[in-house]
Amino acid sequence: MDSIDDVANAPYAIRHYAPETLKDALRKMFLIRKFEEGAEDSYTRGLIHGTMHLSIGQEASAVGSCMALTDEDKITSTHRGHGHCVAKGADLGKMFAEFFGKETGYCKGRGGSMHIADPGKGNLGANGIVGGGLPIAVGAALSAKRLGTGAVTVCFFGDGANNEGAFHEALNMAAVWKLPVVFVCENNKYGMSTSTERSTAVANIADRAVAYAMPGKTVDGNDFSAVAESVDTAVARARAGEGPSLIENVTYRWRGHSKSDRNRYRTKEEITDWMARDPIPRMARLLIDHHILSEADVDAIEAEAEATIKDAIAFAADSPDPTVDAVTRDVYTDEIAA
Amino acid sequence: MDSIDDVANAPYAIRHYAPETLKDALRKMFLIRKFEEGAEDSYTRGLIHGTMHLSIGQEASAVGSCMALTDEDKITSTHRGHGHCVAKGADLGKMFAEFFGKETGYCKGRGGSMHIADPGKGNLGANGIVGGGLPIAVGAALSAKRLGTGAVTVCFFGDGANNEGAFHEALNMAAVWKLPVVFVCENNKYGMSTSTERSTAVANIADRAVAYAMPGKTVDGNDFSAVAESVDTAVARARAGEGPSLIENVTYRWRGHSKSDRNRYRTKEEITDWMARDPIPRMARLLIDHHILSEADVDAIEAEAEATIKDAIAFAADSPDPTVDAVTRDVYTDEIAA
Amino acid sequence: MNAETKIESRELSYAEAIREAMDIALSTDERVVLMGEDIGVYGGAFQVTGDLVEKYGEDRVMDTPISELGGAGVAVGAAMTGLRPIFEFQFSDFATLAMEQIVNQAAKVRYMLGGSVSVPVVMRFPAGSGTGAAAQHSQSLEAWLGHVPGLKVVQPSTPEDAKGLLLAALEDPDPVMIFEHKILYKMKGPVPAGHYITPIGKAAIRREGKDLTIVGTSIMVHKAMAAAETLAEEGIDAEVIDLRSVRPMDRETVLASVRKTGRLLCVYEGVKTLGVGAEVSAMVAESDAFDFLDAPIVRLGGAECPIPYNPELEKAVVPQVPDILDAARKLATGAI
Amino acid sequence: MNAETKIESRELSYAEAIREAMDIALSTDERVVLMGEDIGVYGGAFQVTGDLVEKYGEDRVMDTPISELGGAGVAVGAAMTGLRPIFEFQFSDFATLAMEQIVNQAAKVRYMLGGSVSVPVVMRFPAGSGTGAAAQHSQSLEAWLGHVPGLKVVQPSTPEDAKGLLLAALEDPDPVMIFEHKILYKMKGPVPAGHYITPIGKAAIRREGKDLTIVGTSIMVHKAMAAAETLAEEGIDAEVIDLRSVRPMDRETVLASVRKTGRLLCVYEGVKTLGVGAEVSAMVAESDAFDFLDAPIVRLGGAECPIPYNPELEKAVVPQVPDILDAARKLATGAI
Ligand SMILES: Cc1ncc(C[n+]2csc(CCOP(=O)(O)OP(=O)(O)O)c2C)c(N)n1
Ligand SMILES: Cc1ncc(C[n+]2csc(CCOP(=O)(O)OP(=O)(O)O)c2C)c(N)n1
Ligand SMILES: [Mg+2]
Ligand SMILES: [Mg+2]
Repeated sequence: MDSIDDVANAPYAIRHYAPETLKDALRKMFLIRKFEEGAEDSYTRGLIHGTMHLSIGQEASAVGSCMALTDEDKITSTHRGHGHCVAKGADLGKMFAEFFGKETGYCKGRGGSMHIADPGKGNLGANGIVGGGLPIAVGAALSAKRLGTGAVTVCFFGDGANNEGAFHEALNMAAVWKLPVVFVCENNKYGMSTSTERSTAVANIADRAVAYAMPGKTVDGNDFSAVAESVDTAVARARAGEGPSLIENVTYRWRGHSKSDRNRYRTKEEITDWMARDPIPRMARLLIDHHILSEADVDAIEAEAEATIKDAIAFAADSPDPTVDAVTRDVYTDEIAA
Repeated sequence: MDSIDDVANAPYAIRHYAPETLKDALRKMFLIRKFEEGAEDSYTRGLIHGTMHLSIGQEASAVGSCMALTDEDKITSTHRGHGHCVAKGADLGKMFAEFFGKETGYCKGRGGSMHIADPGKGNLGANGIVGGGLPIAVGAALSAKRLGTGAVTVCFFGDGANNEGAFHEALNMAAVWKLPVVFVCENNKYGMSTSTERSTAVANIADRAVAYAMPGKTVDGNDFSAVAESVDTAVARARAGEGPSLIENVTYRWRGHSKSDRNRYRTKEEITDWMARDPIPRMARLLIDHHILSEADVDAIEAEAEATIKDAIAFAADSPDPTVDAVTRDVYTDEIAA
Repeated sequence: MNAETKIESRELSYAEAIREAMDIALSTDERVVLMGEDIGVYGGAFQVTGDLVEKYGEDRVMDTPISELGGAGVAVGAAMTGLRPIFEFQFSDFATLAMEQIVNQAAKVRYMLGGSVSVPVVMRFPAGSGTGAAAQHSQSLEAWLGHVPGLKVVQPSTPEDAKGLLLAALEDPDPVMIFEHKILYKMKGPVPAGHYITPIGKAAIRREGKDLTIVGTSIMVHKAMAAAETLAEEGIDAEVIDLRSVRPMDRETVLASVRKTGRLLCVYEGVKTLGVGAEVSAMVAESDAFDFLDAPIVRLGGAECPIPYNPELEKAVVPQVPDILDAARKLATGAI
Repeated sequence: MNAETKIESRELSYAEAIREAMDIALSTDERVVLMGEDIGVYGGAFQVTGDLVEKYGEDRVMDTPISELGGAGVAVGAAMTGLRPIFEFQFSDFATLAMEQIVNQAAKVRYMLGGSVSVPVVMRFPAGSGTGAAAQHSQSLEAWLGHVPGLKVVQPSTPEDAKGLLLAALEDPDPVMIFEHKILYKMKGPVPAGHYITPIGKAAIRREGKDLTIVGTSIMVHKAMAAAETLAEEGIDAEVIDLRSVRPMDRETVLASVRKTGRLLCVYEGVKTLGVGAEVSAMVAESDAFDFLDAPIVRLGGAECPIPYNPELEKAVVPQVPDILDAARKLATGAI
């Protein structure tokens, strides 16, 4: 029997998702890639102020980790958060508008890349503080448990964040209180320039799950299906009231940490190696091999993503700047004289 | 062959220490007990202001953990630090004087019970902040390594402290940099009223050593010999440049957390049970059984400890108060007009 | 303290008043949870939560592990998603561990997100010296949080306000930080029964006077009142203002008083330099009330040193009634 | 800036001047180590450490894990036991994670221990807005640390001072906190070669004048100087003081100037309420210089909001030259 057509032995993603769902996942991966490329290009063209952290190469982790989530479920994200935001269903125009500092952006131009959030879709926000989202995710899970909403929180963070005290405190509390949260560590090997070997005392970050008596799993983070399988399992566990898990998606960022990166801490070979493990063609190949999409379908999805991003950028570029007079608006819910 | 006289099978302490050393260890254990009782009594008599945290019941952990240390080696201690201080060779008069807020005290009356330190003997100080000493201990170990002093640091902390972010960050850095530090967790089952079961996601705190790829060991903290064996091994490892270890001394505090404790979180039986496992008679028995001391010797050591404490209290009581005029002295090394 | 406007009023301690506020909140709003170290069966380090856990259970009165950063962050996340947490720091000094979540998250989330989320978290900080607990357990750090836009920061000085400000904080959609003075926990005073609110951002005139204005915060209000009694006997008529709210600060009440008296003394326990009184002084000095000033603005704040252990030293480093008397006399008689 | 007293002086950027100070320290004192996130091969987030790791190796220029509390605490412990660490926060905002070790330990250890130990640690805080990094990467928190006895807190505004204050900090036996402004890193200015010291606790008069005193901190000194040029053309002669040191604060220099000019404007980037200018104002208002004041004391500080992302908003929330001009004109002409 042709193993590709042996559904029982097919990868998890093929067995578990409807074709439309898989197609949408691929679409989101393309959207992330194109978003990041569009951001980079806009930066080069001087349309973006400040800094940005691109997640090119990490698309499978973002999208795969959100497969089991509805709009009621929450995520907390990081400084490298565009992918998570797209995966959780954000509007690309509002994302770009925020990036461009516009009034029409998700944060009305007040937050920028590091603070894009979409509470309506359950995205509690990127975070400029490494590890800042971890306790917040636990808080969201506490709300879900107390209010009985059934919602699960997926908490994204990087390998670097796993050495923050906040990681330890958050995982411990989540475990003690058996809260519905899934900790997803995107281990892209470096926190800025510092490799996990030079900063983290364990071989796999998932090994630290032992310290919180929760399941821990290290996953090929560029394999959409593997990510989805692990996180889905953890989400199901959380939803069933069995408590938190720690999933480590091993992946790689193709670009520098941010625009100030001279890339002195890793070799060209390492980067090229990882680029060869691009999660997007891999996902496309999976869907083609399993007759879910044709090559032409994939090309069409990519082209459509490209067009969406183009439109989003145009929307953002054409949007008005916030008015300076209102700069202290939204500090408080009810305006006060401070 | 009488197993008691079979030196090869004798407990570690008997095999490894000279009789005088063992006698001194027992003496220190008695001194700690009498110090704490004297402190309690002084408190009741209104001689002590503020709060205090007594370590009655934990004497084997304090003394056993310092056996391999010289005055060059450092310790960092906690709010429950009298025992560590005595174990590291402090002057009892100066300790009581500090407790009484006197100018002759270790801190000239500025620190009190929670800040007693004796840098000359390598005691970097008690600490009012739970977990506060952990990074400091790592810093002391870093100094030793960089300056090549060969010194080791023993870092005491409680079970409660192991849930602070500082614990995680400190152990990780010590491991990554292979520093000469031994983390000694005194697990007395409760952080204030909160049991480890209700606050700590793992069964044994030493299990968390896995998260830092360092040796971890859970020890009967009321067994002097077991404590000494484990910590001595860890100290030797540290001194040999092989990096940190985590030792968990399981013990119990007989008294309430502090004077404000209504003792509602544990049963009378539990307390009585643990009192039956008193580390001091156990140590005395060990030395008697191995013909190192006679019963009379033990009584004499106890009586001597009692006398020492009496003298120390008298010294403290007779000492002058600090002068109020000099209250801002010692904020800075060189006096400045702030 | 307008007790006459309230239906019923009993004598309660400051701690009891706070507990009553939490009790009301827990019983009327399911979203309210208490979080903190040893606030359950232990009743809190200062017995403020007392036996509430017996009434509401461990799910509503939650003992946290000793994890201030994480605990505060959990409260922030919970507040963003539907709960109304009241987070107790065991001592305000331990807020040093949680400044990240308080300042970078709680205070800024709403603004950074363009107003799409509010963070209705209440945090309680037992503060101040006088317990013999020395430098790491006696600080008054309200000035730090008063410096942070996005937060509201209050310092109740009476049982009535302790209850009313906590209930106000719970109705506030934004993060409110309450600095409680440990030495006040046992102080008794009239407290209206039932639900009422002490508005955040309003100072209270505790005593009217015409010769000088004393602005006090927290426990210093009581010391200022005691001093004012003595001053009155000496023919000096002091107006005593209880600042109550550090952020927002009640500019109008303070300025109106200074316009009337022409003399200002600020008394606060926090370290003098960059303490709350610095802002009170600067606020007046830049206002139109400046023109009414007949003398320099005097500040009595904490000494420029950590809080020492020895009880005499401990007293010496924060303003006491004789210090206030001394400063007020000089100020009123033109000796400054 | 008394360059004439120095043997040799080159143009260096503020970042280069700091690096040179660290280079001198590393080469002359074995006890000196640099610690921080990505200060090694990356050269620091703002390229301040640059290539020092190549010269001194990873044992002296240590990349820490992303662990601000622990890292700062390691520096404190190392300083207590013989090293002279210079700890770099990647952004001053992350000090919120390390306040425990800075405030409860570094600042208080010496006092709590009755003087038996000193803590000669230096910490560097890249601070301020202007980089488009928004609310969690743009704060000016020097007022917090200025409120803490036991610390010394400085804000160099020039390359010369950036070097001189760092070298002074290294010779200081106590903890010194240096707030560097990110936007100044690329600013060039004359820097004497070799070892010299800029004394901690001394303000600098950057421009003498008789009509009003402008006390500025950090980058605001440059904006004040620019404003003073324009004012001079209009016949208003401003004295510009660079405060340099928040703790201890140079009372005498400020008071002497106010006694001369009778008018005071404080300009600082931190949030206005309870920012450094509050202390400057209060210090003057309680001094004998009060009697010399001809007008209210004006403060220009950061707006009461987090730093926004959009560049126009970002500029709007901190004082700019036109704001200074406007305030100075009103103050000098009696319109305030
Ligand atoms: C508390 C804190 N420390 C340091 C930084 C600066 N910083 C931003 S991202 C980053 C690296 C984070 O590494 P990791 O968590 O692995 O995420 P990645 O960038 O690799 O996605 C650092 C050090 C920060 N933003 N917050
Ligand atoms: C950061 C901090 N949080 C809370 C406290 C209050 N506190 C003092 S001791 C203590 C319990 C500590 O438990 P553990 O570490 O197990 O030590 P033990 O008292 O049992 O010896 C607590 C909560 C503190 N001093 N510091
Ligand atoms: Mg990473
Ligand atoms: Mg304990």
